[in-house]
Amino acid sequence: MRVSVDAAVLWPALLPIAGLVLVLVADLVAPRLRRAPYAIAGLASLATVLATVPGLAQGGGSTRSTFCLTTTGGASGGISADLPQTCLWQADALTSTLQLAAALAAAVCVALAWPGATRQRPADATTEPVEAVLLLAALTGTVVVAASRDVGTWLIALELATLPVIVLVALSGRRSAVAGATQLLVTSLVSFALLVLGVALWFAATGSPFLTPDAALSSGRAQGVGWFGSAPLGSAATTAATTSATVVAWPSVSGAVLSLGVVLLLAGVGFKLSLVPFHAWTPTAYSGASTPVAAFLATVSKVAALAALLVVLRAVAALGTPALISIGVLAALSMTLGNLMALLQDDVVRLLAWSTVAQAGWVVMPLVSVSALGIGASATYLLAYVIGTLVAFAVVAVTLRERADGRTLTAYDGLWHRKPWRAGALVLALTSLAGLPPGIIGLVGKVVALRPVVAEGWVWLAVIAAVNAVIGVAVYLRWLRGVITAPDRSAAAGAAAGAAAGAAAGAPAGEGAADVERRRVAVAGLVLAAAVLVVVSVQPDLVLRLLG
Amino acid sequence: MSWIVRMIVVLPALAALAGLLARRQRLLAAGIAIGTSAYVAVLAFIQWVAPARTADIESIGHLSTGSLQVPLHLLSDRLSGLVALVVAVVVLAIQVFTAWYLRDDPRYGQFAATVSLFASGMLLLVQASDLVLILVGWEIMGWCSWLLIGHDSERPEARRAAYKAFVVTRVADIGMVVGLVALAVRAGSTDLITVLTASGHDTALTVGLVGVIIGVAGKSGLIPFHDWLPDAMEGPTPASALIHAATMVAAGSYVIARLFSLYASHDGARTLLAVLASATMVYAALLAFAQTDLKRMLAYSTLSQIAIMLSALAAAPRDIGFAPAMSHLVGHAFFKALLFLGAGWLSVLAGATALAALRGRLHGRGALRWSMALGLAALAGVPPLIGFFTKDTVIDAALEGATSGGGARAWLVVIALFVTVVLTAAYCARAWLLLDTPLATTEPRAGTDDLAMSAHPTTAVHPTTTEPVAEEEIAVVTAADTADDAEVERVHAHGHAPITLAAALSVAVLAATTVFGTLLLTSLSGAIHVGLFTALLSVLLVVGAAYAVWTLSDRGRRDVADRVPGHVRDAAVRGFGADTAYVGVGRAVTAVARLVVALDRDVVDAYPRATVVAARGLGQAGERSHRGVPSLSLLALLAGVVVIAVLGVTAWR
Amino acid sequence: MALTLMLLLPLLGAVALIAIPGDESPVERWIALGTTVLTALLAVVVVAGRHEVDAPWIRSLGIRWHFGVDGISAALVLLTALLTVAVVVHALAGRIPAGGSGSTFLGCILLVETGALATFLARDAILFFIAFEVVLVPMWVLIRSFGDDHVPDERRSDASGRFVLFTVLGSTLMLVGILFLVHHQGTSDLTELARLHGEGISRSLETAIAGMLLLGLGIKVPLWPVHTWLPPAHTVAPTAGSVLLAAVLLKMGTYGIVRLVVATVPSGLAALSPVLAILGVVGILWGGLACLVERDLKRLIAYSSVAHMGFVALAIASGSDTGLQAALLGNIAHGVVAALLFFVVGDLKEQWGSADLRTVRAGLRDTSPRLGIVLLIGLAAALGLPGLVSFWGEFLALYAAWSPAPDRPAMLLRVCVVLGTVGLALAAAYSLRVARLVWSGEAGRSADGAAGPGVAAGGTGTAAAAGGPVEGMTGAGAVVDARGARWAVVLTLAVVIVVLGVLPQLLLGVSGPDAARLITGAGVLP
Amino acid sequence: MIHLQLPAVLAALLAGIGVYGVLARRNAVLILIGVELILNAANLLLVTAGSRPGVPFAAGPVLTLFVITIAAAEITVALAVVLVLFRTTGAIDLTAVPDLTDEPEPAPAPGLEPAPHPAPELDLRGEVRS
Repeated sequence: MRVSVDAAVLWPALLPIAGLVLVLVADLVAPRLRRAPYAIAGLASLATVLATVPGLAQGGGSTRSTFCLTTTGGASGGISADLPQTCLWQADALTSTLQLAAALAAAVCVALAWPGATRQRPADATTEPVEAVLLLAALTGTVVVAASRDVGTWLIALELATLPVIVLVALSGRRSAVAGATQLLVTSLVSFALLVLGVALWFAATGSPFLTPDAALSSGRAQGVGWFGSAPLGSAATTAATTSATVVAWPSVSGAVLSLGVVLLLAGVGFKLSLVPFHAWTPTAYSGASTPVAAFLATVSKVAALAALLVVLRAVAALGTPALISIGVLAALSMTLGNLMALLQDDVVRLLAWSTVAQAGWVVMPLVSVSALGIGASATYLLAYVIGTLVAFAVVAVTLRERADGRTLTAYDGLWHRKPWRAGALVLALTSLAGLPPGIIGLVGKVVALRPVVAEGWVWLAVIAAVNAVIGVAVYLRWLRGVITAPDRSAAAGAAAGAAAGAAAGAPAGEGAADVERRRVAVAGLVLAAAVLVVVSVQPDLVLRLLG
Repeated sequence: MSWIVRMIVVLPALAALAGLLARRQRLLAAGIAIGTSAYVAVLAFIQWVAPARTADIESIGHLSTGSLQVPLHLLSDRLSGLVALVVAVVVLAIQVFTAWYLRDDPRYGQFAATVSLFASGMLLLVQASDLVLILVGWEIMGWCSWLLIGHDSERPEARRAAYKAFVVTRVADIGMVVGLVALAVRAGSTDLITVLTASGHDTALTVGLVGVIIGVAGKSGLIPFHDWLPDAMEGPTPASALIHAATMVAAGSYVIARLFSLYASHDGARTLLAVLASATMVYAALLAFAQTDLKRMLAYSTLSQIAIMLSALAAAPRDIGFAPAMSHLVGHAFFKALLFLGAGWLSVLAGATALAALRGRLHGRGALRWSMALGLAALAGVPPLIGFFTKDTVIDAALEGATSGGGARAWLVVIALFVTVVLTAAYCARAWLLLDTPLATTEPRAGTDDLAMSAHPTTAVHPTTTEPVAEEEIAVVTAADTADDAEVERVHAHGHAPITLAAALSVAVLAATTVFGTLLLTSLSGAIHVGLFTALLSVLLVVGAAYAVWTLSDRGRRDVADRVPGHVRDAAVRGFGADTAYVGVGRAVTAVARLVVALDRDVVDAYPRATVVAARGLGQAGERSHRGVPSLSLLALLAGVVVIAVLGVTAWR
Repeated sequence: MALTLMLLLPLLGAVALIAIPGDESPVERWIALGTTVLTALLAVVVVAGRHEVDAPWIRSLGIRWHFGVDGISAALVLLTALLTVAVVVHALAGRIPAGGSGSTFLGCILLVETGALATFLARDAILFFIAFEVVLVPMWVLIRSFGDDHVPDERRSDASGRFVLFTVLGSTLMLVGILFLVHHQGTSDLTELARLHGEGISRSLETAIAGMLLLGLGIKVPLWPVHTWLPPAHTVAPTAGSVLLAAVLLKMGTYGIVRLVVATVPSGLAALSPVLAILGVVGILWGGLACLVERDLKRLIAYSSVAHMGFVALAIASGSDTGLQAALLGNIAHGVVAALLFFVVGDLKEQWGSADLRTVRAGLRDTSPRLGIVLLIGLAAALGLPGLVSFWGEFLALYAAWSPAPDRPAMLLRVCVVLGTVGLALAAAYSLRVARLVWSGEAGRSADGAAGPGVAAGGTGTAAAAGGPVEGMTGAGAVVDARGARWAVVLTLAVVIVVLGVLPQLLLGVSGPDAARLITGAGVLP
Repeated sequence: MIHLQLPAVLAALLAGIGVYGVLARRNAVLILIGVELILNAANLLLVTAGSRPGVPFAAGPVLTLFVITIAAAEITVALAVVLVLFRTTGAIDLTAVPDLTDEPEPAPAPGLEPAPHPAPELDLRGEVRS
């Protein structure tokens, strides 16, 4: 058995790790440099973005694989073309796109979290490197899980993407942060347990540690691997050959076991996607965490979770599985509850948290048809969601730099007249989340997400989605309503503007050069994200062609 | 030839536009209006003397409307030529008269322009060879009538009368539109000839014919739509003359005449027409007798006369056809125009139109006196005036119909006709006696009586007067007094301006037509067909009625209508509460409308609002359930796992 | 090329305007005016030359940048382009409504134009949907922040919210329908879909698709039970918003029904035609009756729009090519007429401060004859007066409904025809009610003096009558007549109404052949 | 070869107990133990399935080791958070942790700057500036 390693393919995973190491070293060398960790983290993320480009450039069908195992399947030894390979790292266009999105989002989050003026308290000195390291670690996990094809890597990567975030949330030690961290912790623990259970069942059903179509097929066959059938690695052909020889007890069971395993995996990932009913942690964690971390939770973690889910479903898709009704139910519940709750929030972060729940429903909805179409659609919608949410969070973060009440809806009254450009970005972000022009990408995402549902002929789900589109629009317009209101129009807006003026007047007093720089960097992050949003809105095909 | 036909329709419309643009300069506006109508009259005369029987004159070209053929042709034949000529002449006379009558009215320009538009509408209808064009002309006249009647829109009575006129006729037009549509569907085309020659599809035919009758009943004021016409007297007198004499009101009979060959084959529709016409002619004549206002008396007489035309169409046998009706249309056009213009002239002199105020005002006014005499005589049907010939032609045709198997329908018409002859003679005689007999100083009471009588209804204002106008367009004004106000205002405006020669001449010309107009009718075959028996009989009836009136009013010194019991007469003056009935209908509709608005607000719109409320409620419920209690989320988690596990496993294969 | 330019021009103009900081500079006026005028010229060129552009846009979804003109859309494209010029001229002639910078206002107008043009020109079902959505946000902004500032803020946000939410619900359902259609027909090209004419889809599925499309588009039309968003939107919206809403946006609904339902799922429509006809007629009567007692002039016109759209629905339900012609004609007619009415009423509301009919005012015919005459023409057209444009649409609609296509319930449709004519009578009643109150005026010829007797004799014991007449008079005395650009705008519209009324074949000739092809499924574009 | 079913049954039992523990217990540590039980059930399953013939690279045991490792990491983080929780609220009763976002949100979100001494008042002072 040989393992072929191709480092060139691994750059997306290696770069964040390299950055991580660099940060540690830098901290070791010069612990007083407060911005160095962030600079490194940002650069590492951007470098990761570049590293994913070759994966994108190769386009549709082909994949960049490495860690390919070639086994001496009985007779002949050595690697030969006809003998099948199983690669533990397979990065095709879709994977690379997800990695790119994650890296980009991470970079923006770093920009938003740019550290402020030096503190007097010595203890602070250690925090920035920690945060940078955690960010990069989570990013690494995300990048890896997207490409992993065996359960081990998959599990490790997924947890690597999750655990650091818990710490990130907890780090900003406010009570609300602790509450959020606790919620996040409990749910992620349970989800981890479920994931492991699911993995175990998968392994038991298929006898293969690989999350590949072949593996799924090996149990997919009616007379396939049962509990005691030998599960040969590699292709279905050999599977059939060997299993026909051995005695198979309860052949039908394995199918059920496999399905139970997949469902448990789905449930486990459902936590991280914050699907109803696994969503309860979301608002608490988001509002507990600082805004950049919340942004990270809302974007990078979601990419990780969906990437993980897609890995499993792509394997299962080979079975020609009929639609998964459970996914449909989860999607319907999530979008409905999420939208209804978001409708009531006056804290924009909580609003975005609940909108995340709703959007998660839209993200998984296409997966009701476990097929290439559904998977592509789901990924497309995820990207639309990620970029939109990222810009929204960026606007919130930048606003928070200026005024204390930046988390309340009223803080945005009359923004259009005070800060046209920022308001423009917000409008674009929210409309793309709502799926209205000018946020064309969101609109296209809506179209794409509904196609598989229609293809499966699920009218009820489509209608629920239509109704939820309306509630969603209501949610985001509730925010925009204030944004476009002229300050002189409503007394409330006027008062808010006054407060803002007060805050603004108050802020510069204590605002040193470092704080100015903080805002500049944050704005840069906002500009970066908004630029991407504009581009994909003008030419959605850029996204779609990568995933279609 | 065809360009003449087109010009006859188009010129007045252009004149209307030009007049509207030039409404500020009185003289220019008058010049345009009179000049055009004169030119149109000339054209109409040419068309009449040399009628080219053609029915395919392109108007605006064939409409491409898929399966339906809409050629929109105009036609020209003896009938259209004759009627067009009459219309043109009457319009010309009216325009000339108006130029004097409304001399000081700031809105003269608009008025003249509207009259031109009205004329073009009528001429279009006359020369239309296409159902759609007929409908177009029909509705344009209705709209213009609204403008004309509401000319003095300062006075709520005028506004209301105009509104009433248009809405009532429009309601009747439901029948017209449906009928024309049905006929068009039956023929697959709106071309008149095709419609007449099409065959089969009896239900469509019935619907069509009955529908048209309903529409005609509206515009021609048959029962039950009759009550708008007397109120229409709110308009300036020339407007009344225009509407009543040759155009809108008479248009209905022209339309039915155009469709006569269809009606001739359909007894049901004709019976309906006969009943309506007979009832209306008698009823209207009776009411005319009781009126205290000259113009309203003339209005009711119009109702009665139009009914006579229609009755001819209802009773005449196929071979005689529509000629009698059309001839009466022509005759009525002349003498009614004459009467209205004379009434207008007189009212300017007297400053009122109430008979009481007009008593004896004709005495010693040469031209006016003779004109009115001729007019009333023609109306009453005194030989050798035109009214006599046309009316007796109708009676004769009806008798023909009755004897040639027209059956009960025709007999009904005949009887109604004779009754009407008597009544007509009676009210004409009454009117003449009242207008011509000078007030004897010996008995001043009579005059005051009549004044009181005419003034009486004024006090009895209908309760609904206080209705908010924005609510219902029903602010009932009583009949007799208001036209009076109009005249009073006008006379104040005029300051007894002496009539111009032209205006007087126009009246005189019309007077002449009542004598010689009969010659025109010779152009239409069968337009004059007087049987000896009927002629003698009707003459006798006329004379008898007149004599009776003369004696009863002891030589005209008193108003014979006073012999009618007071309350009956009041009721008659008010049209026996027809207006109240309309108000009732209006109320009912308004009530329904209020209901609709309430439903719209509280039921239809309730669903969206309920959705919002429900969304908020659900959200708050969720909010409460999410108040950070992890155990709950864990329970939800377990439930979720179990549920989707079951779902997943069961739905997997 | 010209076509793409025509679509991009207003878009770029809008972006430029919105990017401009909100000071009232002459630059923005010139940008707006130039853009719209240029767009209108291009529209004329495009329509005259029957241009078409077809380029890949979103390859992976098979959505092409495919726009083109045909007889069905030609008139609507011209209407949109020219009306936008009118709207901009009218807006620039007066003061920009309060609530934001003028550049934003004009930019939103241009965005609406872009979306409407794209909708009418789209040759691809999904492209149609996207274009359909484009108008939402700008119109929402127009209503939300530039709306009537006499009403409280809640009413503005309520009206604008209703508009967006209703429409989004409709359009998303429409999207589902479109996706079903596209999925089963394998193409999203409208021409291709029209040529397939529903073949290869089971009748039941066709009915389901037609149902979803009709429900979605019916909200925009609006059909009867889902019309309640329209009156508030019209009442609150600024003049420009009302005009665009009535004259352009509503047309997108009916146009969509013709383009998506009639052409692609005929038998589905046939199955649903009874429902459509009944809803249409209920709308006719409902709107007409509501207008009889409605007190706000703008709401009244909104309800009359519901009634007029009912005729269009009836015509479409008839399923014959005459009906289709009637529908298209009625579309344009209502567009022009409603635009004129809203322009005039907008002017009046600006000067009166409210459009409440209960206030006693002097008649327009004396205080401001120009506004009076155009208002009168508008009302005459609204009641379907022959010789004006809307008559033809309604008459043909009635004819078509009386002799429907063979697969339609004839008897039911004939009942609908009779009820529809009742609607005509109602239209006369409410139009004249308005004419009587506003044109003739309840308060006598001159603003002063005549008021007393006028009111007394008129017996207008309205709520306003108590202290009303006086301020009514002051309000009435203040009415300035239309002049300059605004007079030109309304006069032009009035002329158009008359000309099209006298020469309807100008429209019928254009749409005729394509309508026939659409009905028979012979495809639309050659 | 029936005997191989017994571990499966045992695993099911363990998982059930674990889920019960997670749901029923309020004490953080006990919940962690519940999670551990589930994990061990999974491990047992892995080992059992791995012990079948033909499974490549001894995948069963390897995966088990993976799981144990990750679980260790998880527990570390968990205990850290629980510690912070204890310092903040004085209890480790997870279900008692209210949603604390209703407290007055301290002034601008401080990037990632933590407050190492998470005593609220200190924290507030720290946040208000800037």
